[in-house]
Amino acid sequence: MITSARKQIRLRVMGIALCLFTLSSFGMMNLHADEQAPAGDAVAEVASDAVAAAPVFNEAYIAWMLVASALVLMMVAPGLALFYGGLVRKKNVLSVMMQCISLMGIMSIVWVVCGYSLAFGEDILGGYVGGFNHVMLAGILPYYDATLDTVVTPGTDGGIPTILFMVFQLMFFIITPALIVGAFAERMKFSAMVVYSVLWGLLVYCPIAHWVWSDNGWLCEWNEGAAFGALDFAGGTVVHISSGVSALVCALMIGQRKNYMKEPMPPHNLTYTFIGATMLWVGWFGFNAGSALAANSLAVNAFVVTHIAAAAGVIAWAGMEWIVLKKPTILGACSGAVAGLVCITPASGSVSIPSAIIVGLAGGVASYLACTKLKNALKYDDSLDVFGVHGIAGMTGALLTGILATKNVTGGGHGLLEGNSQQFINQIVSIAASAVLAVVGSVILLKLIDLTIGLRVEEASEIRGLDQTEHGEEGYIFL
Amino acid sequence: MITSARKQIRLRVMGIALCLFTLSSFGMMNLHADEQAPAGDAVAEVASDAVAAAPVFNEAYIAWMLVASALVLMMVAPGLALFYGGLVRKKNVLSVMMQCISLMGIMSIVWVVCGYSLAFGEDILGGYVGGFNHVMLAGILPYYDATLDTVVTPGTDGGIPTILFMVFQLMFFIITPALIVGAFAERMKFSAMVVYSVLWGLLVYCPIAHWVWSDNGWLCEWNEGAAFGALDFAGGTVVHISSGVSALVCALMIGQRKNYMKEPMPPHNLTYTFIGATMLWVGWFGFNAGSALAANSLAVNAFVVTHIAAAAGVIAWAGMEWIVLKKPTILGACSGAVAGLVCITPASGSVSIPSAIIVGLAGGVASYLACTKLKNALKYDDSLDVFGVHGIAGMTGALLTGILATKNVTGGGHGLLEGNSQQFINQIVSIAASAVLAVVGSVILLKLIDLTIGLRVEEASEIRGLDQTEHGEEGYIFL
Amino acid sequence: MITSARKQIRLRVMGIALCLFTLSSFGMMNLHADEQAPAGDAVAEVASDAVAAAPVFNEAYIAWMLVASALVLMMVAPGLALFYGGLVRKKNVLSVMMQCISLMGIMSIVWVVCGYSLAFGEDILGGYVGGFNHVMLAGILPYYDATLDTVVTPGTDGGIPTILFMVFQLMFFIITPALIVGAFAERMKFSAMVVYSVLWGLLVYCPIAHWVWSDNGWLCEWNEGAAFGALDFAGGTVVHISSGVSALVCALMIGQRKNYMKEPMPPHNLTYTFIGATMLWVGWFGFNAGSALAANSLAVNAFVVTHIAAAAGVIAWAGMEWIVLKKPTILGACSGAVAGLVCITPASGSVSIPSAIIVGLAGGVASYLACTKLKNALKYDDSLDVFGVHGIAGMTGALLTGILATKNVTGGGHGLLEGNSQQFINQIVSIAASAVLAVVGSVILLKLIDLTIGLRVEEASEIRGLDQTEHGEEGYIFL
Amino acid sequence: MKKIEAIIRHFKLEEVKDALAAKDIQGMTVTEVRGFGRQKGHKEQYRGAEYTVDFLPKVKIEIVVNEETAQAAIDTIMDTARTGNIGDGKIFVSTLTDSIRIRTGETGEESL
Amino acid sequence: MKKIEAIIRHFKLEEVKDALAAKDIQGMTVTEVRGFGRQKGHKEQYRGAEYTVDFLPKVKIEIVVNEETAQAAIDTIMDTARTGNIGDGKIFVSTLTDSIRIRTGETGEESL
Amino acid sequence: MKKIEAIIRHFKLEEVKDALAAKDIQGMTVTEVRGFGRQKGHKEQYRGAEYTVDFLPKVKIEIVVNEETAQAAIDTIMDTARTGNIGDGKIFVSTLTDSIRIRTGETGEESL
Ligand SMILES: Nc1ncnc2c1ncn2[C@@H]1O[C@H](COP(=O)(O)OP(=O)(O)O)[C@@H](O)[C@H]1O
Ligand SMILES: Nc1ncnc2c1ncn2[C@@H]1O[C@H](COP(=O)(O)OP(=O)(O)O)[C@@H](O)[C@H]1O
Ligand SMILES: Nc1ncnc2c1ncn2[C@@H]1O[C@H](COP(=O)(O)OP(=O)(O)O)[C@@H](O)[C@H]1O
Repeated sequence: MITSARKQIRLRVMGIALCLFTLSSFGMMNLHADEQAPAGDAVAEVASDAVAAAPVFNEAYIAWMLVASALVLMMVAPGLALFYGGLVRKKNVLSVMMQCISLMGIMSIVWVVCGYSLAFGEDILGGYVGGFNHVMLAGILPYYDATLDTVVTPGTDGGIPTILFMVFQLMFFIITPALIVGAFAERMKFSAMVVYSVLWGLLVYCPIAHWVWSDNGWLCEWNEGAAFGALDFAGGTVVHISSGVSALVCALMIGQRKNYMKEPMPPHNLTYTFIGATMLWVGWFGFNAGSALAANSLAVNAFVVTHIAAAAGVIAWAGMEWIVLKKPTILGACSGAVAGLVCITPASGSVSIPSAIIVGLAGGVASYLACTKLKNALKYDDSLDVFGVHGIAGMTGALLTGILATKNVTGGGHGLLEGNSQQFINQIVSIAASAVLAVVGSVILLKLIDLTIGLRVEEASEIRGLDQTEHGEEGYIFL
Repeated sequence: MITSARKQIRLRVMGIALCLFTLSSFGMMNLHADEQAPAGDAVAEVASDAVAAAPVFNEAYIAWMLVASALVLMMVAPGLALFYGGLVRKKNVLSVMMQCISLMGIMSIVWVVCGYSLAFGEDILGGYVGGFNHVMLAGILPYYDATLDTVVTPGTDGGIPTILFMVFQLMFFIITPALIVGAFAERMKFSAMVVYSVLWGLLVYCPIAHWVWSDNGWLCEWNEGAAFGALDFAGGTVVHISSGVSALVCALMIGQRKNYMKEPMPPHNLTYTFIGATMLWVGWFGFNAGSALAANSLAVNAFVVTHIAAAAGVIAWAGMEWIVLKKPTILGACSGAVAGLVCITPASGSVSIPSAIIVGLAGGVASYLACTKLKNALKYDDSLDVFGVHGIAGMTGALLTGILATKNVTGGGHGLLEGNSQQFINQIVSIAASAVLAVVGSVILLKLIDLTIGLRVEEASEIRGLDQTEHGEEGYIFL
Repeated sequence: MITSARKQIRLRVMGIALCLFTLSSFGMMNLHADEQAPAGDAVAEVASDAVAAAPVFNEAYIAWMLVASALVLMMVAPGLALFYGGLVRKKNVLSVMMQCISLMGIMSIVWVVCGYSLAFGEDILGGYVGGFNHVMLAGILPYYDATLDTVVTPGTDGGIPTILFMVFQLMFFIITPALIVGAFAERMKFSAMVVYSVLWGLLVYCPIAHWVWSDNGWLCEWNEGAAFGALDFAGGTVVHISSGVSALVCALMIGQRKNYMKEPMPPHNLTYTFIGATMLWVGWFGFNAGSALAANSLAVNAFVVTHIAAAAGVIAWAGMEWIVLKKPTILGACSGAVAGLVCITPASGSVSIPSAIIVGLAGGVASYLACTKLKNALKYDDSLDVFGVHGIAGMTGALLTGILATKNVTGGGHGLLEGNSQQFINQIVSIAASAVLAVVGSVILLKLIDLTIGLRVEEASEIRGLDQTEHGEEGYIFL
Repeated sequence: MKKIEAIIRHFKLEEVKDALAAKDIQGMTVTEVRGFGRQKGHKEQYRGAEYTVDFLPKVKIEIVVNEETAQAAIDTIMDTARTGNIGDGKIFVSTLTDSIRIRTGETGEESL
Repeated sequence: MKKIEAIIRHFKLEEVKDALAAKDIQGMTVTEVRGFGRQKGHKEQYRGAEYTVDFLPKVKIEIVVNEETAQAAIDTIMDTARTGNIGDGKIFVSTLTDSIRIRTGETGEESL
Repeated sequence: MKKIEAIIRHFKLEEVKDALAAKDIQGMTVTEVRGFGRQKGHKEQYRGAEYTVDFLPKVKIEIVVNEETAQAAIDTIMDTARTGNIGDGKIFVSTLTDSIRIRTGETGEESL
């Protein structure tokens, strides 16, 4: 237990820094209060509309979306953190968990400060990204309206408050970079991971989200003027393809783990992987059915197809193993569930329950082949198969959405099987566009980080394990 | 890392099989689409009614039932899987988890394909089982109605969509065979487990569910014409007695574990058992309060009595240990909680909060005696005490429901204490009927499996542990 | 496997005791039924009002509050139990979990029997505590109304049933003493813990809850006649300050663990601590947003500020470590999240989202300094830093609420920054009052227990670990 | 004094211990080890790939006995630990210079 | 050169290590073991039934020292590891043929 | 017969095993141990305080070989386990009285 004069000084410096930040934050809040005063800009418009009448929300939707948001956070941790944490070697288990919880901390603040605005703000740069009109959540915060003598919370009449939509989307902003963690696990510097994730979030995730989910996005399903309106209910492109493809780039650019392919690197705790996978399954109900932003029939259908696709994924992957290797494994069953869930994600708002069986089987089989054949053939070390599972099943799902989408669920949008080949093309364009941005963005970011702070820990650290060298801790002290 | 020509071939064969299945599925969907076209059958009737007006759901109920369904899945895994996984020896931890996740995969698909129809379809065979009118969910799927130009989702006006009811019930169809897993843990073949569970689900579970919960069931509470309308709010007979009694049969027919009673077989990870038990507790709120199929006062009462009974169960079991063995154990506390929860399950829609204390205490004490005295006296090896906990507490609960049910909660149905001795008789009949079917069904199925693929792994496999021999994996690699 | 004659006898004695209890419980229920008969007292009034019309609830609120209650239970276990369980040494992991599940059992029953009444009953003793009018939940239980021929559930029109409020509050009654467990972990007798918790709940918790949250409480925000109406949305004073301060008293009175400061006592399983912390995070949404007792905009704002404060807490604590010790740790990140969550708890109904960043950072920094500097300086052994995290962050949060509370969220109450210095004074008074009662109550109770059954296990037991000596079990048997 | 180290199969431990106790050999120390020998390691799977785990879990028992008892101990272990399959393990015997009981300070055969 | 193997109680390890270090004995290797001896195993419970855990967790320390230092090391361990209760453990002493430091190739006493 | 005990770094185990196997030394027994020596323990943190973990995880391999093979085994271990940094570990050599293969009852060099 050590304290030294040097530390005392550092502490003070930091204290002062914190005070300054505090003061500046107050500044921002005031700024923001000003913005909300009715003065001829977009924010004010919302506000002045509200003077007429505060939006009346559907409180059942609020109830469900609160839960859905909580479920998506649970997906990140304990869910994903355990799924990944169990797959690495014992000496790196904490590093993976630390990456998850750090992203929960950092990405949340980044989203509030400017991420939300970049994704869902007004078009700038020709509509390829959102603007700064919602920085610090300006325009969507609740405020006291003196005329009505009440608090007005901006949002959709008959729907939910915008800050609830914001926080639901925030959880996506956390989980997407958290998924990528699996690609560079066991060897990336913590600092590099932080920088990469923040910049990736702002420069890759936010634009793609803007394309696909903001009202004017060029890939947005409900934007009538969209060039290629894609069906992506819960994030096949935005979440899974973007992260899966970026993961492949990471794996290639950071290189293989020491002794990869030379010594086996089996999961140190498959029970964690199992717990994590099943928590992901449960949490995914929030992810997909929550994407209805409502507790209605569409949400119910999304819930059911999500479950069925996961179930089919289990059967597909474990079944393949049973046939090929004579033994179905628990890792196979878990991976299959996740692959099925990824695959149904874009489709969950547009396919029927029987189709979900196909989607789940396809996701499971495609990912199985990617993880066992493709990866070994190409020899990249995507440690926890982020590309194999999220990238491949994400693409499979996006394509199948274009094929299987049915009016019976959407009431409108439909796919190839119901004669709409344009939809299939739109899906391909959306896949390609998000993949390209993910590749370009990731390559540039990783290169920059490599040249500055460096991507990878030293070899000695990698051997000893990141838990001790990056965080000064050990996962289990069982002696 | 091995690939061989033989495997390649197998792969291809399987690929073709999958394609065929895919095509046939499409076939089924089309079939199903046809069925939904308004043409003089049951399904069509629903459809044509709907033309008049699509059902208007209570969206608060939808919000709650989405969560309740997710909670019941969480009970299976991570809940039950951890509860059981911690109780077995280290070498079998994955096998138990694998059984749970496989059931999540397989039973879900079986339910969609025909289980739901057998349980809730129109009476056939004199009403002792449901028919095939809902195979592949025919008649309850959402469909696009051209006249209304909207998607119509079949369901109850002022209630919830039928597919939401279906998926909630699906979770019960998973968890019930998953409970039985505890009886034959550490020695049953994985393949035998799969076959047994599927057939048991269709031939034992579905009929009992039809008796007790389908509108025309002969044990159904709200069926005025029922011979013996039993009060079973959330599955005392359907879930716990059926699985508990079947578990006893399994334990007897598969025989004791090697060295049972000769060497101690203590739980390898009581922390998992604890995590699992408390997750079961939380999830049980979905199970019991969700059985109201509504977010109303009845659900609230069910929620509260569930919690109180669990609490009383903890006190009962751990208290017994404290008195008898001088030390209250965590396994006792966890077992007591589960016993209390099982015991309140049938009663949760019909007893008051103070009665819940009695129900919980009774469940705890009865199960304690069954697991410590009865089992040791009769020398059967019900590895994780499925009969002792689910069977015994389930029966205790069903009987207590017949005694303590009160108009103060039901508004109608009531028990012995309020002078309705018929109800008590009905409860006994329902217990007996489900127990008999469970015994007969299980004996036949196990015999058949034993004669064909065999029930039990080889002795060498049992010694080495099922994780390695059945799944080629290890739970923890901590070295 | 031992059974002896002596035990048989004990068993019988206990059986008889149980029967007696059962009978007496029935007695109580009858009593209670009587009370509900319309006869000129408070309960009857409710009842007779209800005859006019049973309350019509907001079912969306019911849906949300069911979930919120479940989430708070999940905070206790697996949440808190894992958070704490991971921090102790391996030999004590079960003892901590056992304490949590036992409190789930015992405190629940105590709350139903009389705790709820002491907290929310009619004023007695000059209003400093609630009376006995709701003993055994008299007056708030559902009952059959013959006139209306329906079940009437007492509660708020447009709100939720009172028993739902009761069970939500029950979860707080469990978690608050469970928090204290961290202070005396690894050395307190199980029996002493039980006695202390029950008495502390009744004599410390219930009064403070009555002051702050019952309609006539002298610290109650919405009581117009309150002497010092404090803003405490979700339990800064009632839960965190009361438990944190009591924890400090416990740590001081029970003394240091053997070899404290001489040998390192690192957490035996940081992965559990991580799982627990993230479950706490997820569960806290129920805790804070549930405290709105509604699924409305206020709940949404509470949800969002809760998440943001947790995120800021992670950054604050892990950031401090990164600066001071050069390595951010996972324990730091987890502790920071909890500190941020504690700090936002009182504020969650009254501050805006940008302020939540400040609240979270302040909570993280304050707790960091308390746990690393203050504790080492004062040399008390608060094993798991209950005072440092809950006490300090709780007070920080209560003060910041007095500063940052804004009409933009509350529509009424506001703090120092909006010119209301009285509010700041009220906050200080509420902190002081709850701290004083906690200190006085804990000192007396601990002294009494020490003189009777004794507080601390024997040294040999402490060395061997409480799991074996108090519960006869081991956490992990991995050999 | 002899030190007998036997590397045996896990599930034989209880049996060996009981057999030795029956021969009045009460003291022993047990260690979890991993062995590498003729017995082939088992195959495990990881995401569809198979690999061999070379080291197999075994248990090592160490028994210190006086010269006279040594052979009896060895024979007992041999008899109870044998299954006849590859991987049954080995017994290694060496000589000790001294043995001390910490509690009492007794040395030599006294201390066993 | 002597090899000293001491089986001691878990919670005595730090103390023994410090005492040896104070005597300038810096090198040692520690193994988790389970011991069976006169000390009775503890009772555990499982669903209301009691059973005895025969093997108790102990710690084995191995120290290689030159002949001269051996007795000092033994005495130090004896003094610090003793509690006076059954189960304090044993010290076994044997002779080594050789010792090598892998890093440098030094052999014999040099290597310690 | 010689017993060679080598305390080496964890991540060197596979390499050493393969090198020995290449020299036709097929049998060995491996134990997880913790070592204390010149190599400084690493620092860990706990709620903002740093402490030193003195014992470092190491791996002990035990190989019983006949006299002739002993030196080859020692050299092989030395070569493959060395990194040149403090903490590479030690090799201890002692003499065995006997060795028995449980399965067959073979003794002496036969049994290896
Ligand atoms: N030369 C050796 N030195 C040390 N341990 C050995 C040696 N040979 C075998 N062992 C140990 O004995 C165990 C069994 O040996 P193995 O060759 O597999 O079977 P068997 O004893 O039947 O010949 C091995 O797993 C290993 O732990
Ligand atoms: N003959 C023996 N051979 C090897 N180890 C022994 C022997 N006798 C005792 N031990 C070890 O010493 C430990 C303590 O011995 P025990 O008989 O319980 O107490 P004491 O050392 O006080 O006589 C045992 O747990 C065991 O690990
Ligand atoms: N005298 C000794 N007796 C037993 N084991 C020792 C002894 N000295 C060192 N060791 C073991 O060897 C390991 C390496 O020793 P150390 O002094 O750290 O480095 P080096 O071997 O490079 O000199 C230690 O961790 C310990 O396990």
